[in-house]
Amino acid sequence: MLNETFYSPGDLGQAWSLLSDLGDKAIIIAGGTDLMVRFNRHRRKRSEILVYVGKLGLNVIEETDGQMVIGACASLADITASTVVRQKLPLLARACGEMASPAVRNAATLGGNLVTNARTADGVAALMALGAVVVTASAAGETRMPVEQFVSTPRRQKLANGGIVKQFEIPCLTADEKWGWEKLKQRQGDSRSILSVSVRARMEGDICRSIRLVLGGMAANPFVSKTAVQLLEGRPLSPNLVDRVAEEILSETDAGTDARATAWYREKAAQVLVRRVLTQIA
Amino acid sequence: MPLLEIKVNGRDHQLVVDATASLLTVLREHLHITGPKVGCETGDCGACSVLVDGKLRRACLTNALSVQGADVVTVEGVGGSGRLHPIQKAFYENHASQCGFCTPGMIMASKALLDENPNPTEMEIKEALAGNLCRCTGYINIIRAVKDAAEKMAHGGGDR
Amino acid sequence: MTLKNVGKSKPRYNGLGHVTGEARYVDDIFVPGTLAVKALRSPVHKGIIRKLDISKAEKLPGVYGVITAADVPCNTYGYLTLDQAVLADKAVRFMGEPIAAVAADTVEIANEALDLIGLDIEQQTPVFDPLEAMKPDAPKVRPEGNVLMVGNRPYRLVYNGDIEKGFAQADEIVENEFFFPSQEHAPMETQVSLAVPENNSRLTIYTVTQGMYFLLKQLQRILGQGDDVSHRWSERMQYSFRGHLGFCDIKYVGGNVGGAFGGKTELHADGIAALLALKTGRPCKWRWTREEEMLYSARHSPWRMTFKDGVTKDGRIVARKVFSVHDAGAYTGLSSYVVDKHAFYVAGPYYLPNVEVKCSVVYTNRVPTGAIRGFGVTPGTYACEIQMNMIAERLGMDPWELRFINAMRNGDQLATRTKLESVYLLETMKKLAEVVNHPLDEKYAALTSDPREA
Amino acid sequence: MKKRGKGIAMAFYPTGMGGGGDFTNAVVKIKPDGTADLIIGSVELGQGVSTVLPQMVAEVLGIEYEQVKFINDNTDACPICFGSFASRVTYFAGNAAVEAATNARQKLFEIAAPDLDAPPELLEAVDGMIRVKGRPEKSLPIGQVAMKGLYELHEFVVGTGTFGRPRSIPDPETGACNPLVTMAWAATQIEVEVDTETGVVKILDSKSVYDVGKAINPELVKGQVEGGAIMGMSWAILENLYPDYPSPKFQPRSLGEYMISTAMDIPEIETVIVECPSPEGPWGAKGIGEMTANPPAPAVVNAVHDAIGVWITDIPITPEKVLRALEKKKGAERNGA
Repeated sequence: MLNETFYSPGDLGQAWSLLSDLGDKAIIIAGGTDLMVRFNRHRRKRSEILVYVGKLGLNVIEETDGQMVIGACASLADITASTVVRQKLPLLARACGEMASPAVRNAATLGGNLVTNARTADGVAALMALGAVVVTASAAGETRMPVEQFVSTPRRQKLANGGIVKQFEIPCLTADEKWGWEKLKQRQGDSRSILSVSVRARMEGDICRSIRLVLGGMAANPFVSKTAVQLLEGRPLSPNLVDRVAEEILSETDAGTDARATAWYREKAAQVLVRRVLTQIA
Repeated sequence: MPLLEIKVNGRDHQLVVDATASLLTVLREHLHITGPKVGCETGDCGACSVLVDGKLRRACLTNALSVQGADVVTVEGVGGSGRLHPIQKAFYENHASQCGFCTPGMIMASKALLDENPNPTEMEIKEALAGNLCRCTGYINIIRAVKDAAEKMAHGGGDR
Repeated sequence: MTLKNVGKSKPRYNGLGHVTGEARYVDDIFVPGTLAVKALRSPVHKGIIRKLDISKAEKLPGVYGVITAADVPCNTYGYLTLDQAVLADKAVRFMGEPIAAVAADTVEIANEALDLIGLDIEQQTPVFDPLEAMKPDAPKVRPEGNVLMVGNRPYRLVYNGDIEKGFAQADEIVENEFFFPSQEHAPMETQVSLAVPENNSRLTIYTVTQGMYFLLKQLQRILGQGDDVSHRWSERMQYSFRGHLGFCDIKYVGGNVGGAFGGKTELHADGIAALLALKTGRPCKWRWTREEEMLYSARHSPWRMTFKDGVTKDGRIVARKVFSVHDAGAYTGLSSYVVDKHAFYVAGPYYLPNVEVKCSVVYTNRVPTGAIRGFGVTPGTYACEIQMNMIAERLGMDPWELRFINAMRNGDQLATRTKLESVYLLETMKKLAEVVNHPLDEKYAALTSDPREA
Repeated sequence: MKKRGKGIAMAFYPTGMGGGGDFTNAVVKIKPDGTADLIIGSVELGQGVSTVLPQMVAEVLGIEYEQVKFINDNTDACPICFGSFASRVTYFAGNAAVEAATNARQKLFEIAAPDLDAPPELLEAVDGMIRVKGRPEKSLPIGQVAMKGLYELHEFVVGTGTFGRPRSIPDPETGACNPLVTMAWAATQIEVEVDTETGVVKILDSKSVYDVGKAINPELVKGQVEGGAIMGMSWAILENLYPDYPSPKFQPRSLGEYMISTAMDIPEIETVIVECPSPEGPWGAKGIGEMTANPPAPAVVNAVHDAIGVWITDIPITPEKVLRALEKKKGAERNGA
């Protein structure tokens, strides 16, 4: 029955059954901003079949009781422009707004940013800093896991049996919480990150609580720093301590050298950006 | 093969396309609408920029079937027959093109901006054009043209 | 008489076409029956082709023709030195050098055909650093040596005055090295060629070239009418063309280009598109991908330059000695011409009674370099103008002042001993000083480009 | 910390190919309505040849710019032009077009002379009329003259022109030769801001003065200067095809990996045109298309030195090079102290 090369299921049930029937042959396409680059190389792949997930209603952006739900297919532009995101999760609005260019942000989705699994994915870095949970859904039900866990889980385990990324659930910032975001780019406009540092923490006076500091571009994936937690949790954010975090955080990184920068530079710059984001929340 | 129904510059089309075909391929190869240019096919240059249901998109990164039923506007559809849109007029009068290859994309990006924000600051113009590369002009006259168009549109004008 | 048109900012002639999308570029031309072209490029930086088997590719449904070196009537070309092959015959000297090309119904089929070509290349050790390549025991990029000989010298020499006498007058010697990297022209339109066989055995090429007649001569040679070529029209050519194509058999159609900056001077796509059109009898279009453009099109040459200047305490440059190394890539292209132009002007817009320039073209196993906006003068200006500030720093002098002291005037000579007219540097600098509010000492403000006293 | 600095650079640039030997031919054909076709093999690649040459032809023929058609699209019909490179077209093709237009105008004068009762050498072409110099009331519309020539006298009202330079081959011993057609001059100042912690260089401002001989179309000249300036600044801090030179590693494959300036990367820019005519150029014009990209890179290097006291003589000035240079400087100061 499945003799088409392109499917656009209208609800999750259809999507699950299509995906589990098609198995490995299925390619899930949403905004297309990564996949189309591959297709535009104009190579024939007869066995691949596209399943478009843009019509599943997965583009919600809504806040209930201090929790933001953002659909996997919400575009970066919609997230950036959303008043509620700008108010309650300004870090996410900021990170998404600095990615790529306006036309790409109109198409690219936050879910896509997660599954393409890029070293410097800014959206993923921001989600991690915010403590976001990914909801995957399949016929068997929904699974929730923190973004950092999702990133480090093999694909077969996290998206089995026709499962897809459905949405993100993110605790909104409360009045006593602070955030910081720094991104180093090669040029001002339309530039991938060389590296990014993002942070979320609750400040009790100058005492730092529940700190989540994330480095992007400093390892195979963005990651939540353990050093920051160890050194800062429950302590006052003094200049000395900030310097220590900036120095010791390098033990967690595995900065690579690529066309954008060398590992040497990334390590130098990461320390500067760590200082800067911590100063932003002080 | 999948069937695509799409409206381009006010005209309805029905055509058979590959599952992986981009909107750019459909516009250029199937419909011979050549205003959107092939500059990179990786989404980096912006020469293929078009409006899809009013939103600025890269035609090269837009899977054609994913915009089934959409209303697409290219540079050819901005002005209407024999008339220039104020943005087109402003580009012409402000010497905003040199080789002209990026111009169709620049005009679409400018239109997307001014449709949403009729009175942009210089920084907002630069941000809106950040994904459209131009190697000839250094962007100076393009930015000037967008400002000029915004002013003229505020006062209603701009026929050829 | 007052001017009515000249000196007026008339609107761009083709400006309406640009803003409406009506302006047509090569890729916007559709000819029925056009085949898509793709090239098999060398996967190695240096090697010898041991086996090239196109039989499977030729049999793939949708493929109309596959060409290799054997199909090229005259497989050497070059503006200055006939050292480059349209399709590599045996030796490949840079990664991406075309080896075979396919014309097929679609780009997808053409790409698939490329995968079916059996290619066996014996890899050889490449050399990338021109300074390494200049050493006698370096791997040879080309059998005749890695440095282009100019007469009996491994460099172009241009001098004026007596350099040693100049150094003897100097109070300070300022010596510095400069590096200018390689850039891509990055016009928004990539290389495109559409070759259409026409009535009366003619061939029309829709081209993006910057110089239609410039390239026409190259193409004519490749297609078999070079002055010194015995016609070797392959029997593999199916189409009923006459034995060879001459200048008048080829019609170039172009003239409207989507940006070039020098990058559309070389023969990039036209040769292979033309050969495939002749082979198949069908229109053939080759549009380079941006990746091909980035990786394999001619680019700015990397330059290393050394300036050694003798200067007096009062800021006069009494001797300037320049040595430049131009990394040409694997073939000559326009390099010997670039290096000449560089040698003429590298010493800069200053009065130099004693000047000596040596400049070498060195071959390496990278993509051949080519023309780009500034053609050899750009790296010269770069090195010279930084050097001027470095001299000023050494002398504890204002960099503006140093330039006013040494600025060229009418009647001054280039290193080539050419006397200059319509010199306007001092006036241009004075205007800049005014624009940026840089205070100028009266004695400099009074200077003009009138000839200096002997 | 953010530190600012200013740097200057001067430039000269020769019009035309260094070795000479190049030329351009042109044909100007008058049509019955008094408009003209300029037929020439010069390629338009954005530099503006299709605008400035019709301006020149219109000037010579005394007609409107809009009345000149620029026909350059194929080698069957269009006379030889070496090409649109070497900053040569305004000068070479310009001179050829002016000569062709002048010769076509001469034909118009000869056709009109009997009707105007004056010898051809006393005629001029102004405002769409052929008229007797100093006696504007004695005049005929150019269309009428062309019509008479074409339809009554069966004259081919056409003019041809050519402009070239002899080859100049450097003396193998001394390099002496005469490569010069004419020379244009420029001066630029650029201001930068350097982040001494991240090494990021931001170009804030660029001011330039260019001697172009004569600006045939001032807005187009300004467009060349601005476009070249942005390209040059992009070279200075962004672009590198071989980031690990001489190794071919890390070669960029796309315009997302190879960074050229975007609209967000450009500084404040100011361009001033000055005019020192070239004796042989059309109305004194010089070629400036290429040189506009030359002064920015050294000016940026000099500005960075002014800001933070280090010389970075291998552009592009990446943040990494800035940090390494600053560390080296700090090390040297420590050792010196």
